[in-house]
Amino acid sequence: MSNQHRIFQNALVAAVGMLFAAPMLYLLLLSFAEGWTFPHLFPPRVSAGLWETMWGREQGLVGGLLLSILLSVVVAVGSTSVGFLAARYVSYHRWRRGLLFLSYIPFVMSPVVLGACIHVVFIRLGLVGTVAGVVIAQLMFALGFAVIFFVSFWNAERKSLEEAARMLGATTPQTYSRVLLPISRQPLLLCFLQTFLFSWFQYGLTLIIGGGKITTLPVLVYLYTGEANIYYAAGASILLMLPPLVMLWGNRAMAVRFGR
Amino acid sequence: MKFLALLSLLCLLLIGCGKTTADKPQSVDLAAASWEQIAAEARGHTVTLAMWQGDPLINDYMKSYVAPALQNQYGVTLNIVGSQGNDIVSTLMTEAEAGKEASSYDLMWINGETFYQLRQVNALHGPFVEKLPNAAMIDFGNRFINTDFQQPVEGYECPWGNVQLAIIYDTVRAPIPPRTRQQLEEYVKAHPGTFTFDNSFTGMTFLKSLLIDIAGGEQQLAGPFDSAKYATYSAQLWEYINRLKPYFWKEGKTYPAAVAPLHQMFANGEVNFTMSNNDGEVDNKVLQGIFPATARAYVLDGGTIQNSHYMGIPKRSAQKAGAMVVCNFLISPEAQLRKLDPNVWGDGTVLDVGRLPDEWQQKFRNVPGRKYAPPRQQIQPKALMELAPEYMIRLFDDFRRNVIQKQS
Amino acid sequence: MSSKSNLDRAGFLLFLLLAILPMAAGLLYAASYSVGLAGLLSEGFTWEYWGRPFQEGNQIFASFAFSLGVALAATAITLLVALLLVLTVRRSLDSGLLAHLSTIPLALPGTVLAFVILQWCSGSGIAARAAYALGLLQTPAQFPGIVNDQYGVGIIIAQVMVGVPFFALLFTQLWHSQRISQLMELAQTIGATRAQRAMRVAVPLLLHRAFPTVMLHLVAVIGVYEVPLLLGVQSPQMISVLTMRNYAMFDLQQKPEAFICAILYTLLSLLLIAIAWRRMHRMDHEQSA
Amino acid sequence: MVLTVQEIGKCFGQQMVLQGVALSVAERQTLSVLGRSGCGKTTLLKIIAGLIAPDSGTVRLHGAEITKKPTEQRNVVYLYQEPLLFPHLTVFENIAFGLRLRRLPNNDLTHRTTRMLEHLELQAHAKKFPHQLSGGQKQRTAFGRAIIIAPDVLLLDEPFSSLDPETRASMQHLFKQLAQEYGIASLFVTHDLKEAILMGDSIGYMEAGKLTTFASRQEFINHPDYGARNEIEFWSSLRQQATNHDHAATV
Repeated sequence: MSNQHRIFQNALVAAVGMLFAAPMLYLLLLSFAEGWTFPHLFPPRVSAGLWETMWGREQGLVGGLLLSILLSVVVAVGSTSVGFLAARYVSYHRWRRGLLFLSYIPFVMSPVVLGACIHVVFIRLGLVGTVAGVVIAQLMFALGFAVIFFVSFWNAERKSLEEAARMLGATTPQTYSRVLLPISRQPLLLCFLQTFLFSWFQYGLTLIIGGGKITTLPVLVYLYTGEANIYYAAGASILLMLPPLVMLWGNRAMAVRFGR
Repeated sequence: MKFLALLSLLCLLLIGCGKTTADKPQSVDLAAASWEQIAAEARGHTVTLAMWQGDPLINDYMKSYVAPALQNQYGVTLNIVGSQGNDIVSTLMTEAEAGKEASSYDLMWINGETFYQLRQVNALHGPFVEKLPNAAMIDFGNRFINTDFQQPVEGYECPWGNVQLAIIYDTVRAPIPPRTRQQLEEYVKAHPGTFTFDNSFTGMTFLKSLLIDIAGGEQQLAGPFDSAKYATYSAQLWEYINRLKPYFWKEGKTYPAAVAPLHQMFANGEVNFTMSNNDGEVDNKVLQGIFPATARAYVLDGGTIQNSHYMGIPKRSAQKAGAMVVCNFLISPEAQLRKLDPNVWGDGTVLDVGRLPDEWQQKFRNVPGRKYAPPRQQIQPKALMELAPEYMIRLFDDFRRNVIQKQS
Repeated sequence: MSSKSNLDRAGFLLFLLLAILPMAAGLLYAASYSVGLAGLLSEGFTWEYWGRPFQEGNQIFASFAFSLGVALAATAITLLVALLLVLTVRRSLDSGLLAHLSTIPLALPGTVLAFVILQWCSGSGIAARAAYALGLLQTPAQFPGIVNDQYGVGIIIAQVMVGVPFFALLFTQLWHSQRISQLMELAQTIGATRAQRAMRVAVPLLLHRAFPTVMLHLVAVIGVYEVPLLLGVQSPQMISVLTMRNYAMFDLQQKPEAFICAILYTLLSLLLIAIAWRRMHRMDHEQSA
Repeated sequence: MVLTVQEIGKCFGQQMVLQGVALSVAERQTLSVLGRSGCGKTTLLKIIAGLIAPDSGTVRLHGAEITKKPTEQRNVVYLYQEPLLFPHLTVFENIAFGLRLRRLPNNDLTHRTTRMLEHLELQAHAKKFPHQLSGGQKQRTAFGRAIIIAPDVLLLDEPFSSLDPETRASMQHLFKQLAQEYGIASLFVTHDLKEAILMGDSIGYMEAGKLTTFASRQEFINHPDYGARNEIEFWSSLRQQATNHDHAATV
């Protein structure tokens, strides 16, 4: 590789990297800014006032954060475990293709549009405005993903490994605990992560099924972004981004450690 | 197969659930009960209040002041949830369609169309307002209070605050703001791209004020919806707006979806005007540091609409007694005075100050004055009554059809 | 036999109960509402509502065309940029700086993404301020409208921003799994130039393998809600926004239209999924062959 | 007889895969089954292992019918073409897997496993993971894992086909040795004529789902249909030629 070429590449990496990092950096700066309006290219005044008052004044934010974590963990654990088993059933089923196609529908379709359709079903079941209702609604979409994710995992090799364990005398629980779960650690974690993020990011669906009662962090952040005070919106956005960032980076480190 | 049996059972369950409709039995008959009985019934219960939550100051007033006070004084827990206007209507409607027993909400911050529509589908509990002891301090003779969008309130919603539409401008960027339709036209043509209004409640209220002005005064459009009059005057309104459209922000091809983005753009200097349904909001926003200290509010010479906002109780609420206790507290002099302070919210009171005990009269007269909004006495003569709600619904629709979707 | 345990069956049953059944019930309800068989204002079976999309001035078809156009444009630009990145800075995406930084846009929820784009690209945004500092404009109104604009430029920018890192990472993975480096070396021995290797080996192979994902991405972009809610215009609106507007309008007469939107959207999605599906199946055969 | 299979039939859809298959394997004996790929060998083995249910027929182990018994209760181990090791376990743990399931006391387990590792000459690799092993080492680990639980019957499905000729020869040798030492009856399926003759005490030939068995190796070799004779003649004529050639060269 020529020297010139290398310099060009490094410059490109730096530029693209900046672009990727820019939203986070901008939000951070905005959350510390004051009076940052047109035509100021940089904040005229800087203060940590927002971060001091945000927790004190809006107790809702802490509550929203905790609620979001709880909700996302439940959705992620639920969809990962049910998806793991359901995908096994689908994989080895005669109608594998048809069943898999069904899973693609909740996987890619807009949660908001489907949410409007299932609204009445959820009201009849008394689930609107409850945490359980929001969990179930989100599970519906997360499950579609989890099933698709694990169907490719349950392949012939997995099946043979399981058969090998059985021939050596393993019962069903033993097959799971000693073979299937240990060899699935990485994909299970990955699926957990993905479904966690799906739930964590969900706004429209939570709004419809939660009936405004379930104020998760994304719902609160949207309230702030629609509000006149953009500094608040920036602060709340950072709170919303931190957990996914930590998880994604953690997953990367894990992926490297386990040698992919 | 076991499998299929289970599935079909669940289907039946789903369909079956909808058939049950019955109001939860109330332990006291609210119509006959004394206020003491109602207050006793409410104690220890949780009331779910649906309200717009986009303003941190209002949230703060409710969460840090109203909720603890209710808890301490009446043993009522207030649970605030975010929902407003059409969302409330569609939720209550869907609940009715699904035959849900106890509503998700016990109390709702509503007015205008929401009130009208909820009355239309018979989703409101009432009349209940005369039961509230503090209601005696409200002047129900005031037409801006006893009538909500030409619809008599009749005790089906409790007045909470009273406000008037005001235009907000920056004295630095627009030293002489337009006060009439004619001046507005001249202004936008001279300063293209600096004026717009939102495509939501506030903007439509602004259009309604213009419609009244075009019609030649509120008497022309008073009373029930008159489609002939509407057709005549709205045609003139759209003709006027479309004439100005190319000079609006984004050449009038789009409008902010709500008033908050409009506020953001005003604060950022992208437009020179914003507006608020609450004449006192400008003080509040300047104090928060969002608007520059050079921001001021004013009303058009042709007048702007004044209206009240209210609290309503859903018919299917299981906590009606609790909701009434909350209403009574919200219209107490203590709560109303606090709300009036621009540092807190800056929302106009519904109480008739003359009916208050002397000490309270003193306090109401000594509220730290409004600095950036004109005094109430000055804009009161220019207050216009709300029109029948159909005007608003039609304006929403026709504005979309005749202005937004019309590609010039 | 041993390959199917009761545990799986229970898992699958839960999947049906939690995902498929409510979805089917919801769509069934939507269908009956759209023909007047459900709802508070329903007056019995009618095709009247289905005639509405064809009426003068109705927004439904315009909204579908707009959504499809925005999704196609966003996906095309995303693919172009992601391909360029993979061809130029693949090593960095693989294990270098970009491998780490590319997770940031993936951690952006739609709401935050839209907010950031709005703050950057509005008339008084950061970009406009930079232009002001350079003396290119004097007032915000002079800045070209790229958010809340007729062509959905703001929405496209936002979608490209999250799409690029996703596809760049996908392409990097495919690069390994499809042994593209080896294939390109092979092409070199046959005499392919640098450009030929990229255009005739890497790009077609990557696009071919990524096709199903691209289709699914397209369906997802057609249905985005949070981003156009903040960055879109009132007319035309993206499908999700239009559906929600009709669903929760003051005018109750609009509710059936929301369900018509939902059904048409479902049909469109199914069609696109089916296309992706066929290709996926074909690739399974290629792989095993 | 350790294993007796009678009248096994199996169809997949329209296709008849096995038809009236019968065989038996005596104590400490190996039955080689020769057949081309697709002749139904694998299906037969999977039926014996309990991984596939037959449409008809019975499988007996020591005279007791096990046709409907779940796989894990049969004590029959099927070895795949690929040495399918548990990727999350070391060589030691892979071999000890069956013993762990049986909750053997720890020192007993260690002792037995270590002995097996010695037999397999894998002591040096005990702590390695499968992906660090060569093909032959993997297959030896798979053998060890199967044999250590002393199965009644071992089913081998072309276990050496993916190995290079040299490793293959040494594995064939090792297998005979282990089978002898642990006294295991086995069914050995292959498409390689030489291997079938080498490994089997008796031989069967399978074609289109039908199995023909021969009482002795000689009977099979002498039969004209299976080409054993041709093969032997080919090799001996080759040797003949080579000898002649050498002879000529010396002259």
